[in-house]
Amino acid sequence: MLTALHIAIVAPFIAAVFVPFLYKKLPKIHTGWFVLTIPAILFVYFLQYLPVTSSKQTVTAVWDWIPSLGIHFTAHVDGLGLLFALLITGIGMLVVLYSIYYLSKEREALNNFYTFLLMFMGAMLGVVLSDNLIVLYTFWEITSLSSFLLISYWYEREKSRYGALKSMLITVMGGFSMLVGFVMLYAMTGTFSIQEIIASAGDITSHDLFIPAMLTILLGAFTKSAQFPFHIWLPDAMEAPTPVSAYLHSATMVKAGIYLVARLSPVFAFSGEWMWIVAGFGIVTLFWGSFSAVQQTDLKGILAFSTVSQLGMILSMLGVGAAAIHFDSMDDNLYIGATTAAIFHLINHATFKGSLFMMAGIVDHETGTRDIRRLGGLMTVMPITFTIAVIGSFSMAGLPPFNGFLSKEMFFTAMVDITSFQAFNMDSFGVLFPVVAWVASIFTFIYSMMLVFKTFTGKMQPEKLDVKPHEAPFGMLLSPIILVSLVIVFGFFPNILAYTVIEPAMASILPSLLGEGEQFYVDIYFWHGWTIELYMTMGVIGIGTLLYLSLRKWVAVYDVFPSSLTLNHIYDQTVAGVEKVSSQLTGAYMTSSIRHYLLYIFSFFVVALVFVLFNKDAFSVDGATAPISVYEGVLAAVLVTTALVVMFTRSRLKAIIGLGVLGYTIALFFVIFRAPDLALTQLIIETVSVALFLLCFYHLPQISRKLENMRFRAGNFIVSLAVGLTVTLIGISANSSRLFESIAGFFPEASYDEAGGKNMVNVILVDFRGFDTLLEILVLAIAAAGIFTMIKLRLAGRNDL
Amino acid sequence: MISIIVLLGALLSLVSAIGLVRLPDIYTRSHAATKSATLSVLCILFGLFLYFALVDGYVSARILLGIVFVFITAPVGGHLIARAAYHSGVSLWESSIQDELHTKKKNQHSSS
Amino acid sequence: MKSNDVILQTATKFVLFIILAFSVYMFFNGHHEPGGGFIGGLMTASALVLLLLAYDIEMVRNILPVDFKLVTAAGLLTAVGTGLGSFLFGVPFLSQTFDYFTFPVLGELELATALLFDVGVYLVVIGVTLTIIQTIGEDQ
Amino acid sequence: MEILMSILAGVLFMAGTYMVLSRSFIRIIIGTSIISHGAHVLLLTMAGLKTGAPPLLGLEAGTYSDPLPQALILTAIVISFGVTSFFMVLGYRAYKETGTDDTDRLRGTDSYD
Amino acid sequence: MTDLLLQISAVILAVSIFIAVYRVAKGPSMPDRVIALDNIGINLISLVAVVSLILETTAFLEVMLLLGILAFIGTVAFSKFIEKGVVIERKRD
Amino acid sequence: MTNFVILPILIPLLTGIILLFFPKKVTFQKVLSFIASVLLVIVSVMLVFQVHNNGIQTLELGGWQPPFGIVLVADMLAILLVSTTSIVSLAVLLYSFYSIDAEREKYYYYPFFQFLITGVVGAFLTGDIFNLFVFFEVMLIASYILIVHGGTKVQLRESFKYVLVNVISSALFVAGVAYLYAVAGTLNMAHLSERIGSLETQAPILTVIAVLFLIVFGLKGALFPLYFWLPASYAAPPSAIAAIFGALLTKVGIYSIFRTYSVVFVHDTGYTHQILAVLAALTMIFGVVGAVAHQDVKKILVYNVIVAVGFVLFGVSTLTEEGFMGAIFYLMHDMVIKGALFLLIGAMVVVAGTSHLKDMGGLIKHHAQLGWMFFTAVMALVGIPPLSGFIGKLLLVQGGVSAGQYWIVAAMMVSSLLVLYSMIRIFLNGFYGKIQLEHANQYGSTKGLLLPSAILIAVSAGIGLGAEMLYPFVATAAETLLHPEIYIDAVLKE
Repeated sequence: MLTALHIAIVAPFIAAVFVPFLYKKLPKIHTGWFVLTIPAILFVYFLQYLPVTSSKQTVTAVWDWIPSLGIHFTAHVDGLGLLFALLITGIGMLVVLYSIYYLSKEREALNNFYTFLLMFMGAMLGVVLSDNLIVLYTFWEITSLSSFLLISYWYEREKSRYGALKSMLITVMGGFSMLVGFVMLYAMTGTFSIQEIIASAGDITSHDLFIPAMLTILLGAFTKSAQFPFHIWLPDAMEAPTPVSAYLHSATMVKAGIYLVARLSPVFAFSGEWMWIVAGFGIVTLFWGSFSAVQQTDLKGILAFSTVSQLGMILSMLGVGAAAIHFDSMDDNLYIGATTAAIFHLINHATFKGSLFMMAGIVDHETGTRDIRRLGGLMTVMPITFTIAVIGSFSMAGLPPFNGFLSKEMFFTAMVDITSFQAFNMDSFGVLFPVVAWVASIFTFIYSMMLVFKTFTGKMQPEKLDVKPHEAPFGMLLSPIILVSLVIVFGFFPNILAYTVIEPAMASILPSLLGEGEQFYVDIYFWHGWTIELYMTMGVIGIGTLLYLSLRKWVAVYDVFPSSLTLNHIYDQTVAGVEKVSSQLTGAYMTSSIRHYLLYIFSFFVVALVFVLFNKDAFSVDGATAPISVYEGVLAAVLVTTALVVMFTRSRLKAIIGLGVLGYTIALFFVIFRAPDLALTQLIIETVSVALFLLCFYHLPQISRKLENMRFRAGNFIVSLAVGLTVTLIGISANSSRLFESIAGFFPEASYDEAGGKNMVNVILVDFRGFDTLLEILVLAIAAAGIFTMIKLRLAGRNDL
Repeated sequence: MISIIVLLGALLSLVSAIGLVRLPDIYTRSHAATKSATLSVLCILFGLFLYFALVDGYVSARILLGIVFVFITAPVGGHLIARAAYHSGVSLWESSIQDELHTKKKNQHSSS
Repeated sequence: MKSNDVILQTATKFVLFIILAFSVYMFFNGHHEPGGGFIGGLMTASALVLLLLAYDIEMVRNILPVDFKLVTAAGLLTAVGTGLGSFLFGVPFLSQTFDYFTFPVLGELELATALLFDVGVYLVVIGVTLTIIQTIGEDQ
Repeated sequence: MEILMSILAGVLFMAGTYMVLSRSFIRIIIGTSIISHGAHVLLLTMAGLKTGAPPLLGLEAGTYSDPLPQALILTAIVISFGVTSFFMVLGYRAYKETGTDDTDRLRGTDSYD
Repeated sequence: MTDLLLQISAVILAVSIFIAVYRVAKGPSMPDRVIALDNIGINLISLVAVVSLILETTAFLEVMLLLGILAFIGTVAFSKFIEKGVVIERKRD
Repeated sequence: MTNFVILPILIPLLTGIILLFFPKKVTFQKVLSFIASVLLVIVSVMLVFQVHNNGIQTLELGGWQPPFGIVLVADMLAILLVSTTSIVSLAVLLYSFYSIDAEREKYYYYPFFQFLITGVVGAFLTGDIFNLFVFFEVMLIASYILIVHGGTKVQLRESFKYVLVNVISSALFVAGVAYLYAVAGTLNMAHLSERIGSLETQAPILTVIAVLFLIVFGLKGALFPLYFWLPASYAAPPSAIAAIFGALLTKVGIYSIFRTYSVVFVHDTGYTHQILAVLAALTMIFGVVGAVAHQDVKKILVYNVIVAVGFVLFGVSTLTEEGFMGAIFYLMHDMVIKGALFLLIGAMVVVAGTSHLKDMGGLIKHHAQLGWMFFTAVMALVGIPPLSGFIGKLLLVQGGVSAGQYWIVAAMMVSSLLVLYSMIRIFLNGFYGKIQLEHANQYGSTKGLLLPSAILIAVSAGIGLGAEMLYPFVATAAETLLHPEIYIDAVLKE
């Protein structure tokens, strides 16, 4: 049944249809204002579900799409889904607001922009609110598409197209892989419904397809969430307009992968592979992202790598959090905290990263550049922007009193705790987690500081800027201001989120821990006491500050990596390589020479058939055969001789005459084999054909001897001999195994009695199989008309399109 | 009886075939091929006609028609080929004594 | 080089009638003896080819001012048309029927719809062969 | 006899294939014609040879040869006639238009850049 | 006896055809080949007749007649081709 | 009505014949072909429902019972493909009205077109293997002429190769029929199925014949390694013709493999179908490699035709219900979307004045509709839900997984990705990118060229979104193929 929930999900799509009309009909009003209403309404609509999920209820509405295949458009609202839905609509609202000031209605093709954006929004809602894997996949791919379109929004720019293609290839690759994983899940459980799969999760862990399904699905999640080594598309995606970067590439789309991991945790999390892979990829990504961010000079580049790193962090927490499932209940469950931290940080990241992106956009918009080497000293001209940057960056760096500090602390706790987990070698190798996490946090601190201080402090360099910088209009500042306010609010009052959003979301991720009527209790507070986490944070700040100040001295470290080994380079090489290898391969066999093609075809014919013939032991020589008279033998010799003459002659006329003789001899065989009608037809047709040959080939030159050298002819001869042999061998074998009587016995009786003719062949032709004859004369007629056309109609020299 | 007529025809055809191989130039070969071969086929067709007429009592107009047809066309065919050969410039056997057409044509040529 | 074809043309006139008569015979007898629409049609066509060989295209065109493409189409239409009748009678497409009728002069004869179908075949074969040969002949 | 005819069909296929693989139009077209002959001979052979009188009821024989393959071959012959004549004219036109009867010169320009 | 003679005749005819094929292959001139072809056609008529006798059937009478017709047409076509280079003439002048 | 089944063959046939009489009356030709095409759509859709309600429809031509006469069999697979064909052909016909030049129209373009449809539809409907050969020939001779229609140099060059390969494959077809007749003694497919199905002993020779038929149909259907003739010859003729070729012709070969490998050659499936699966996988890989290799838009698309062949035949080789359904869905999808893409590419080449990617760019600026339609069609081709390609692909993956063919599933996904790459490159370089100024003044018009593709894209979306409505039909079709008894009983009525 179609419900309001479904309508809410598809509402953005419906709205997207009207955007071009609005853009055309009302050019005076910025189209964004109309678009803004959609996320606003949806945000309010989804807020209504908060009480529902807080009381641990879920809402499910089914609308059949292809029920026969188990594909239902099942909208399912639970804690996790709602959290994402609110993020999507909430941030969406702010982003649209921001874009109204960011994109000029005079210069930009707003109809395209908002259509794609709304498509994306709807798709994203679909991803997080669908219970059916296939529907989820549908929306998943649409997010990839709309992301592609948004990245390549300025389609005349080479880099936009490059980035768009890259993101599409990588994310769609993941999508395809994920689809295979979903199908494997279906093969194991017989359903596409996530809830039902979770219910039967216990039964499938030992299935052969369990690990393949997990790996393929994770590939989808990792590509979407820009995990190492698939993160390379995200920095290039920054070619998109900044509102898009803020929305898709930091707050929502990239989190779809995290959503998927969280959503499917109940299915897979019991296995050690899951834990190691998810946590391992996460932690590596965390490190690599933060490490790479430091060398960036583009503001959005820094933010992109930072996003990569932060996503890795969330993922590693989700992976580590899987440890909790190994305990039956929540009591004394040390590992629940990791999941809590993951969700909390997910929200925090959306707030501070969104604001930072918008900040970067403002800087870009007002100064004309995002290059930190050209920026500096903007603090005085753009004080509000500076404030936004400070709050966002400090939160990202994990400094108190912002929300980032809280989740960073919880992250450290989780990483330290996991070393005590007594399974899957976590207690030995697990020690790497806190170490890497700590190192990565130092780099996080460094680039966060770079964001603020390189841009806003130091000396202003107006000569490097194309325009005179000034503070942005208020409308543009409004969205980031709201976001940084949230950073502060969540920092001081984290438990606003804890009860309303985090607890229900955890119930979705770790359902097995909850007994009947139980619920999670999450309480986030500032002061933990003098714990190891606090020392770690202090270490981060101390060493981070030192390193930041001495940045110039050690930045050469980055040059140690040869540029040919970077992942980007590998991607470029792969794409270019695929094209090159394809060209070479295709060029090698598609020679456009018909002779080559025929050689391939005949060779395949011979090899395949002879192989099968002997492999299946099908060759046999027995079965009844008719006697041979002497004169028949002589005629056979005539046939063979003529064939050889035709083969090897170089005279055109000789070949044609030879063909005639061949045809006549065959007609004689038809006589010997009691086929008068055939003989008659063959004779006339042969004669007419020969006449036609003469007519057509009067003008052609003689067959030249020079053209075909010995090797050429020897090769041809071997192939043709093989073809002839194959035909003969199969013929003999087929003759030897006549398994069934022919249906011929019917015709002698039926011909005269039922069809009124004594010439059975003719009766078959005009009556039993008259349809064949009808078509056969059709072929003749088409051929004649075709010949007529070919001779008369000449559009020579015309270039056909 | 009939088989002997047929055999005779076959032998004639062999003769004409041998002539086709052994004779020195196109014009003599043409002679062998058309004249004796025509005779051979007439023999055999006649044998066939007799066979059906005597054994089955079946008088076939088609065989007679065939005989007549071959009788008419064989000389025409022979003529055409020989003429074509001549006009396309195939030389006579060196031992030929006369070439009247050649002289005639030459005369025509010089007069015109 | 000019040459006269008197012998050929004379022989042709004579032979042509034999061939045509024979082809008509083969066509009508096709249901019982070797022959039929194809062979009959092809023989008629070869008779016309002989005419083309002995004379020239314009000459034949004057004798037979027919567009052979239309003959082809007409033949096809005839053949399909025999099938269309089956729609009227509610029997499967291309159902043939035959019966024996007594005619005043000719006596009892068998008439089959198959013959009509064969007429179509006959026409198509003639049309096709001559279309092809004429078209190519004209192009040279 | 069937074995002999299978071999003959093989020979026809061989000859046809060899000619099809050469480079001049006319040989190729003759080649296809020969291959079709081979297929027709094969079809007749595969139906069983000399199993009775010609399939004419007027002959009133006891057994008749299988008429069905004969009808099929007849159809196939006529079709291959149509196709071959078309192919011939195609070769003729291609020669007139491109000025060559060598398939190697018919490669055309296929670029892979 | 009859059958043996017929078989012998058939063999002889077949051999004749073979010889004619040799001539077709050998040439040397085109008209030689055409004559040989004409000869093959005529021998074919004979052979069909003999085969009819061997099989004791009247089914092939049409074939013989047709062969005669076609051999004639073929010969005409070839000779025109050799002589004039074209098979079908356009308007003569 | 007794003769309902033959109507889809008869309508184009009769139309073509009538049009032969009036080659120069172009308007009349257009009107009549249009009416015929619309009629064909109506009749075939009606037949779909008739088959759905009353089971397999057969027509014993001439009233002769099978296996002695020819029988037309409209089972669900056949009639679904006929319906799709009719829709595609209608769209292509509409496109022809605006794109085929007047001289071509005067030289039997429309009759040839109708005859081609006759051949295609007939090949789908016939239940007799020799009749299938004859329909193939009808289709082929019409296609030969359409490729060379107009007689430009490139057309002559490529059609020579095309004809040659197909003539040889026709001869092999006859040889295959010969062998099959020797072994099984019959031509009717249901009868063959019954006979071969009743075999108790091993019949290795049948396996050889099965492979021979695979080669024969593979040549028509562009299976690896037999597709070499295809790329150049499909790129040579005008777009409308290329569209009908790309959409329909290879499908007939595929259909024949589908039919014979599900109904006739079922005695040794472990062997024959594994061969088919491997060849299918190689076909998709090599096809997409070819597509990636080219920069010419027509060539890129033509190679994508080959990829689809691999997909469908892989489904056939799985011998599972999902695989079969996937193959059928994908087959229908591919007919529609390939038709649309060929038409769109045709329009694109018209407006860009070139078919080489390097020479075009920024077309979306002036031809936004064309661009977005192309984008949508590409997405459908790649199998992005909810467009039509998805449902087939999903089922194919399911079939592959349940048949345990994981590597081939992986190959399928890789080639899908490369298909996306090859096609999106056209979008990025042709529609996006810098406007190529030197062509700006000669931008052509897309008048009348977009509607046909729009229809096809709508159909594609319909197949995807309305898959549930289509499902019972496809399921019936797959059911029939999995259980040849149904087919046999319907035809032989025993």
